[in-house]
Amino acid sequence: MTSTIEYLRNNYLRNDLLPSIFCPGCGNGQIINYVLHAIDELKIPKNNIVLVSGIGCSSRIPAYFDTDGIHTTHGRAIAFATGIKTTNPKLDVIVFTGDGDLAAIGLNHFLQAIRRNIDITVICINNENFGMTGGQASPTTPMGSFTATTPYQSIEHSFNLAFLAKTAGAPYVARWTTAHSREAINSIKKGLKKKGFSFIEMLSPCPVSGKRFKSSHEYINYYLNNSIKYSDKFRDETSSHLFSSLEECFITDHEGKIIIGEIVDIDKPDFHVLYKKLKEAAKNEFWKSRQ
Amino acid sequence: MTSTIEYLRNNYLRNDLLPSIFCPGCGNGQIINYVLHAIDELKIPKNNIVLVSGIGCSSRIPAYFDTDGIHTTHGRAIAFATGIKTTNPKLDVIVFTGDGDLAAIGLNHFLQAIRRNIDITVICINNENFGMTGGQASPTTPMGSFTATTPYQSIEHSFNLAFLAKTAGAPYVARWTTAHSREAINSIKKGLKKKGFSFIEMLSPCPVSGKRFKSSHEYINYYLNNSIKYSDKFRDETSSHLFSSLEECFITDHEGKIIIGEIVDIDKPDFHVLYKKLKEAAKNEFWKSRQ
Amino acid sequence: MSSGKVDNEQKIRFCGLGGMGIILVSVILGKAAIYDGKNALQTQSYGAEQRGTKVKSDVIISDSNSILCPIIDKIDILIALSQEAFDFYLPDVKKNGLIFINSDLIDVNENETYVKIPATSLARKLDNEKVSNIIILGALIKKTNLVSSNSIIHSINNTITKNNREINIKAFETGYNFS
Amino acid sequence: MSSGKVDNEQKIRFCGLGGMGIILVSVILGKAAIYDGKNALQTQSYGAEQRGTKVKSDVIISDSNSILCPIIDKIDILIALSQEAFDFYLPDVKKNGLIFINSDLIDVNENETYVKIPATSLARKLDNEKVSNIIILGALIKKTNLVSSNSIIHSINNTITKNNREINIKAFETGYNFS
Amino acid sequence: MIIKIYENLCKGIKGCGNCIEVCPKKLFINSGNLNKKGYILPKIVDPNQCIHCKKCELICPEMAISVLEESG
Amino acid sequence: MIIKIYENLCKGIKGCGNCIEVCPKKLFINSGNLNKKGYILPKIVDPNQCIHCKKCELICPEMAISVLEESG
Amino acid sequence: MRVNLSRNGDFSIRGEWLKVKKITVDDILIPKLTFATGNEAIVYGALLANCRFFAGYPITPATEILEGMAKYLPLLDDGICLQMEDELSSIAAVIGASWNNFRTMTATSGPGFSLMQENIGYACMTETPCVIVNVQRSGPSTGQPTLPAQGDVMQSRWGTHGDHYVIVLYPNDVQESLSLTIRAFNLADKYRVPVILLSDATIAHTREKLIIPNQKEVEIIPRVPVTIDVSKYHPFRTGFVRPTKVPEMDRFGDEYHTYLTGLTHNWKAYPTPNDQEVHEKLVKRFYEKIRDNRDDIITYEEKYTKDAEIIVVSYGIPSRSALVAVENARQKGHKVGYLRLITIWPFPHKKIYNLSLDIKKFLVVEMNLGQIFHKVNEYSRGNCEVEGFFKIGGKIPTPQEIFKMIKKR
Amino acid sequence: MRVNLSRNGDFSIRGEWLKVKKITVDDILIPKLTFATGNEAIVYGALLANCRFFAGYPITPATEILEGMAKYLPLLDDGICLQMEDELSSIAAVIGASWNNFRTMTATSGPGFSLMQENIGYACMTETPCVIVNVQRSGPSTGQPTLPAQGDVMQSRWGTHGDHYVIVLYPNDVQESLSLTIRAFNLADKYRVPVILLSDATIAHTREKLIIPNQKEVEIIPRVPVTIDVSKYHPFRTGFVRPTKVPEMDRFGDEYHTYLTGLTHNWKAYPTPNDQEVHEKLVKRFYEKIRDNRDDIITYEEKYTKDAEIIVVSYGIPSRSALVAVENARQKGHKVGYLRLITIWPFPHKKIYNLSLDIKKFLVVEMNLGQIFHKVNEYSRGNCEVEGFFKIGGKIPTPQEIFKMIKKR
Ligand SMILES: Cc1ncc(C[n+]2csc(CCOP(=O)(O)OP(=O)(O)O)c2C)c(N)n1
Ligand SMILES: Cc1ncc(C[n+]2csc(CCOP(=O)(O)OP(=O)(O)O)c2C)c(N)n1
Ligand code: SF4
Ligand code: SF4
Ligand code: SF4
Ligand code: SF4
Ligand code: SF4
Ligand code: SF4
Ligand SMILES: [Mg+2]
Ligand SMILES: [Mg+2]
Repeated sequence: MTSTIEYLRNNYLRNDLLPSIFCPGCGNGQIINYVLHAIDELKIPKNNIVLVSGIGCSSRIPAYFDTDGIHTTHGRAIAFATGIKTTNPKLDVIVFTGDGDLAAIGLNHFLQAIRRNIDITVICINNENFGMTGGQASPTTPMGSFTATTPYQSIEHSFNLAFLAKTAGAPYVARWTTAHSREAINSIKKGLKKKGFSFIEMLSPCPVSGKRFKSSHEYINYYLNNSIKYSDKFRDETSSHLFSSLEECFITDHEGKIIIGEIVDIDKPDFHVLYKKLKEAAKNEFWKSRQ
Repeated sequence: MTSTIEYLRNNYLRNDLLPSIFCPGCGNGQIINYVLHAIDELKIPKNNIVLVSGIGCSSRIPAYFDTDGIHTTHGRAIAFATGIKTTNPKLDVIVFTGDGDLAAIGLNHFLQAIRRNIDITVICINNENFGMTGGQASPTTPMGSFTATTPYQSIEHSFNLAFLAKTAGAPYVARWTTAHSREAINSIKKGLKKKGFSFIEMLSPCPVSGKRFKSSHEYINYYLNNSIKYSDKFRDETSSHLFSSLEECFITDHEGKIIIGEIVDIDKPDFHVLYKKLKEAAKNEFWKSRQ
Repeated sequence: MSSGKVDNEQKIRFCGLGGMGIILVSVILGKAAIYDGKNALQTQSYGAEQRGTKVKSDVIISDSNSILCPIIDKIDILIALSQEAFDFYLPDVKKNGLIFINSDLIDVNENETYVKIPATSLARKLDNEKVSNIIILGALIKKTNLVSSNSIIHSINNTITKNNREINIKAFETGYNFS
Repeated sequence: MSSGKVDNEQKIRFCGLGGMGIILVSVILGKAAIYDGKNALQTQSYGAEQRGTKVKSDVIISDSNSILCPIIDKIDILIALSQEAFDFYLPDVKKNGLIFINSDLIDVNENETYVKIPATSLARKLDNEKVSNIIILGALIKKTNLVSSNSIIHSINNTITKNNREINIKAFETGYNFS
Repeated sequence: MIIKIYENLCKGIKGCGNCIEVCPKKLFINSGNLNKKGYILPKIVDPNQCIHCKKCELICPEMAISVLEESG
Repeated sequence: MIIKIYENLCKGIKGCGNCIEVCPKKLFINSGNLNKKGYILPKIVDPNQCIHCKKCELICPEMAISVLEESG
Repeated sequence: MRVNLSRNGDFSIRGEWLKVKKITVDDILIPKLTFATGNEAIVYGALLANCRFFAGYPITPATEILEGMAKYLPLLDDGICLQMEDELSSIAAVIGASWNNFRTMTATSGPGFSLMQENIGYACMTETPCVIVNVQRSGPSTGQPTLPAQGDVMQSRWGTHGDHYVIVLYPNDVQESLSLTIRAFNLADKYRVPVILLSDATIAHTREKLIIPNQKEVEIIPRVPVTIDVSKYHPFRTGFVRPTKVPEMDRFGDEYHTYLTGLTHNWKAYPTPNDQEVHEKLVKRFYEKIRDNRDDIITYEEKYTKDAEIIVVSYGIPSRSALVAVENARQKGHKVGYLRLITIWPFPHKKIYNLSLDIKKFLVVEMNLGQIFHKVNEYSRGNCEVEGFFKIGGKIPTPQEIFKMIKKR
Repeated sequence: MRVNLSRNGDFSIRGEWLKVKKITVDDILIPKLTFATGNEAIVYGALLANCRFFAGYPITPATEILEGMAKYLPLLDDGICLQMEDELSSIAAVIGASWNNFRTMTATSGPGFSLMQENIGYACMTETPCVIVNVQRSGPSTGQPTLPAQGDVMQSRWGTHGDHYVIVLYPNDVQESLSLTIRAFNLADKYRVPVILLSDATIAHTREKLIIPNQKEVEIIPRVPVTIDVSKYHPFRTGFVRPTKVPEMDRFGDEYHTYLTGLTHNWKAYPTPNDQEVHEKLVKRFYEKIRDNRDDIITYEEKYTKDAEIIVVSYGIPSRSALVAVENARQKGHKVGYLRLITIWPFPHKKIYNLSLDIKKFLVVEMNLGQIFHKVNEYSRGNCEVEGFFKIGGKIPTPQEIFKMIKKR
């Protein structure tokens, strides 16, 4: 009898590419694990899946899946995905993106796809730095961090991507860390089922470039002990970590708790439904004008 | 005795370029008027002002001011302004941008400058369409509008830029229409005085390309009768117009009321203060390492 | 030197203000020429900055079927719908060129041999001031026979939205029958 | 053909695993050569994908002052700090090339004439396993006189952060005095 | 009160007309006159009724209206 | 319970060690052994204590752990 | 009619509701004889070529192409038109959609074309067919947004980083705007390469006679689908089923699993960014699949070259002045020839070389400061003089000006 | 040390606080004799050239330049380094900051360089001095991110839309990386033009001997400030105070009011996008201010060309193999010469032409599929054979390979 994990690997992954190029303890592997569970539990046919990514360590994820996949250019994954999903709305399109790919160079496409409510699932592997290029600050790097480009500490505020997604109008938004395996799998499943844009932000270890900790288990430990569930009581929509008020990020040490949980879960017509209706209206008008 | 308006024109504008290229009734002229009042009332020295813009009708505004000005490329005004302000924090840098320039191609730079809290004042002349290219839909065009690129009505949701600015962390955010002259002037003054990023969104008539109404006075009338002051009771952070709930935008006619008012007014250290401190710390560390 | 086979080319310029239907009328003419089996080419001044000011639209009509060069220096026929545009483009007309004006809006010397059409008044009689462009077109065709009336009617039908076809055809006939 | 003036060039390769200080030691050597008035050039294998696996760093030292060609086919001296890297790069060594190994980590045939340094054990004795790279460097300099010891010390002082200078100099001396 | 309309600057009440819209005293009306550019100008009916609110001055996109207290 | 560690896939407890961290029963420990790539492997102390929570299987970035109920 | 969106996104159509019958391209494109602009002709050509996805961002003087596609594509059952947030995303969406077996297009002008450069390279690297229209305006930078120029001719070949190859076509009238658009799609699919269709502000906005073919008269050369057994499939396997350097092309969503990357990749599509041989083979194949087929791809128009002493070389809108000038000069007894490039890249170097052997001079007429001039100069190999007549600033060289240049010697 | 931000953004420094003394570039750049990479040398060169603003975005193999600037610029009183959100904004910030009379720089590699193209054209149009470093990696697209190539040489000249001109320099070792960086800033200021400094992954990451000059030994040719009376000032007035085609340059924040636009503009800087003459004059001046000064701008290295039958033309990293090959061939009696381009653009066409008259063959060695080859081909005018040795895939042509090519005939 094959174990679940062996079955998942054999059934969904390109085994000849394993082990991955990811560093020991890298969270990208955990994301693969969680997405596989989600896909399998939902019984999504492999032929129906298209995985899209930009550039970065996390963007190398699709290569490992034995499905259609497209590793695009830095920051543009969601724009590619928009072309793919709109021309074949039946596909299950999942975007893998890093915090640099999504929140630095690619932020615009992210928010515009949310605005259009394109029915894709975007998973941001937020390791709070540019992993692939060697640990530079990203827009989600907590203020005060030492990185390769902030040798005297970062003085830039960071984005809370989940809250930006909410404000832009995403119907499903969740935020977890890789320590929250089951919750992450469930959110990915919900995201895949959601009609419309779904966004799952995953705080993820990068022990090699990010270097907050030297090894993954320290991250996992930190995540488990320093996260707090989102609720109306604990919301500060301007920071990726939790502060009871904006000022707190200046008076306390720079790291608050990590907000996790489901941030949005609403229903809202997606682009594809509306476009179909639009076409009907357009055709109707055409024939009327030709009468 | 010269009148105020004559004094303002003669003192601040390049009279040899007047009248402007703007269409009759265009709101861009009103913005010039309001900004002149604000600058004059604050007694900001002309030599200290740098006006920055992207591409679009609204981006032609700086040409009319007899100050330093830079009419850059489409969407990039705020990135240029970042270079200008950080290398000379004493300058008063004002960015004029359209809804296309800011919310379509330029959205990323807008949010990143907010994140960094660059001390500039950004005025978005939101005429809810691409005026210069002839009235195409923009990311702030209300859903359901007919435009040159949405001949069968727009099916895309629109951004509420003020709320995006708030979520990204801007310390000063206000939203008015050009019908709110005095309020606008006051907000521009507040924005100019604010240490840190200030954002003033101005709903503005475009009778020629936007064509919601054929003439400016109809816009003014509409603005005065259909705007409502922002408060916690009336906030829906996903739409540029007001709906009591998200669903309302689908069940009612597509246009709700326009939210106006001051959305954010807080204090928060700006980039330039922090960078100065950073330099001190860096120098300190340098000399220590050389001991 | 001309922009093609010299002899069989006619260069016509419509001019006026934005909103007067200058481009529309030129397109109707060009299309009609095509329907007549001729060749035609239309260009217009186009500029983001030229809102609300003068508009011109040039049509070249040729008997040959070869490609035409879109560059125009001198024009054979000028049709002016506003004073400003008229004054501006008058110098471009060839010696002995034909000139049509909307005499309701353009003041000219009495002795000038321009074709003067009170297009605005005629249009008002049709209860639609907007069709003065087509009224002048009628007069132009009558006088020059540049293209056949049938083709103009056909062209109007293919260019103008259903609701407005009838009034435009009426306008054309009004202009055609004027004088 | 060589990559420059044939005779006065020495090509040295350091190899091992990430984290072993391969690049650091090669830079210290190259810098020392410069201080000796020689010319030097250092390149490394660099790849986003080569994390956690083997690392190599090549140094060319030359007496001439002209520019060196960075292409290396055969090496004169190999310094190997890990088995995997050793196995991989051994074939690149010239006939009669010199080979230095960390004998604590690399198994080789007893009869091989490699210079075997128990660098890890020696480093442990200094209470700092990390300096095994510098220990081997000491042995290398002793054996080859590639550069002067003084220049190495100078180079260490200019390359390594204050706190760690002393231990590294000690390590160099340990290697130098070993055998 | 002197209310001045700079006729060379005004772009006309057809596309604009903001002054007519905002004056609380309804002092602006269509003058029927065209300026050189062909724009239809507004005119003032009774400057004495003006309450000096300056709404017209502020709302004008062409900065073509000035409201000045007579004393000057 | 059979808990299997795929040794060729594991990237070692030094950089990772997640399994050790998350097992509620603390069943993973340092084995002291290296795999071919030189990574230090974990090992299982007492599979019988396993409560089949699968936390280890899920948290492993290399999908290198399988937890299988013995009956199979 | 006014469409209103209801809560679930249902449209409720106010007014009469008609039975919605399928619409064909032929239904849309009537009458067949019409008077249209170059931009309209490109729209019609795209529809006839089965282009069913367009993504773009407004820019003068290309905007009407987006507007036309936004008007027509929703009428076709499989049509979709997106106005994107910028040109970066427009070309991205176009490449993505191509992998659903759509013929896809975007249209822009200089500033937007510059922004597309990175992803044009990506399309080359993944061998994704697509058509990119660049309606040239006068640059550099914002320049003269409404006026014509030919300043992007070198950029269209060399604008992205790294060695790559594209095909570039350039019509000189409205009818050809339609036919070359169709050809652009055919070449894109045949060679799996982005095809750039250059136009300029004048062609774009000039109305001329346009004869619109029926759908069935239009030759479509579709991309070759994958037919091989799934187990033997690899995305970049060439020469396996057919003796060609162009791999067969899969689509997303079927049983073949295709992975694409902008990294250097082997025939399995696996990233191999450190493999010299794989890279060399891959990138050389990109060159060869175009260069080996130059005869199929290159077209030009040639007149009076047989006995010519001077040959005027031109392309795009100034070629119309050039032809008038040449014909006038011929009438006046000058031995002048006319060569108009229709395919700009790959460049017809053999043609230039062969002509150079027998003539005294090439006169290259361009609306830039000399771009194709340098190619003519290169391939004439010193056999004849090469002179340029360059005019910028948005005005087209006139027949008179060119005639003067011809007469000069 | 650990810095902590307090409520008002005050730093409280944990640990000892030292008197903060001003730091000079000479303080930073010791020792003067060192062993550094090409990227480090560019950082040092920029500091010595008085570059005080850097904005960039990480990308292999250029990232160390950003990291170096982030380390050193905060130490200098007027230094500022920004990590931007992308390359589009990096070049924008660099152009903006230049107008505060800062010497400004950005650094990137192929993909980022492609994204910068639109604003490089803007810098040309507004005549804004700035330095753009492109550390080339192997493309197209993401390609081989860590490996060297020379695929962006044509792009560096033609990458933006519209006619424009830039200056492009390319060192071949670490020392020259420093000196050409300084020269890049001087040329940028002297001619008010963006200067592109090409490098490649190998030069960038190779360590060599580097002698760092003292600040006072470095020649700085600053931009010429405006001195004219305010009332007579117009931003693009040339030839008024000095007989040059380069306008004097104002800075923001003084009593001269300068308006800049990417639209075609007259000497007052007013937009005149419909004026043919103004455009022609403006853009031709951009060309002429470079072309008239070719002798000042163009540099190359020449060896053994006097009696050569074959001349090897190369630049950048492969020129080092080329020199070895040439010297070996000379030793073996082959009449071979060596020409290394240091200024790539403007291209030294006269030099090539003159050499072509006396030799049998040019052998152009490049790490691309032939780019500068075409320029050599063009300007040799058929006087001699032109052969290319092109190697791609991230490996440098070896002396042996080049020697073989030399021997071939
Ligand atoms: C246009 C462009 N700019 C820069 C790069 C270099 N680059 C590659 S990955 C990366 C950052 C990746 O960060 P992130 O998205 O957070 O991914 P991670 O590696 O952390 O998973 C950058 C800047 C690039 N490939 N393309
Ligand atoms: C890169 C680029 N893409 C497109 C354009 C064309 N363009 C000019 S203005 C404009 C839209 C302007 O809209 P907005 O910012 O709302 O300004 P408005 O004219 O409405 O004031 C566009 C798309 C351009 N100039 N550059
Ligand atoms: S650098 Fe960080 S993100 Fe990249 S593979 Fe290594 S651990 Fe993962
Ligand atoms: S098009 Fe609209 S925004 Fe532009 S000038 Fe006219 S009214 Fe103003
Ligand atoms: S100041 Fe006020 S009352 Fe007086 S005219 Fe103006 S709007 Fe009317
Ligand atoms: S508001 Fe100003 S521009 Fe408008 S109509 Fe009145 S005076 Fe004229
Ligand atoms: S399944 Fe649970 S209890 Fe069993 S080994 Fe894994 S983590 Fe431990
Ligand atoms: S979690 Fe997996 S990869 Fe990590 S140490 Fe345990 S078995 Fe190895
Ligand atoms: Mg990251
Ligand atoms: Mg707008």
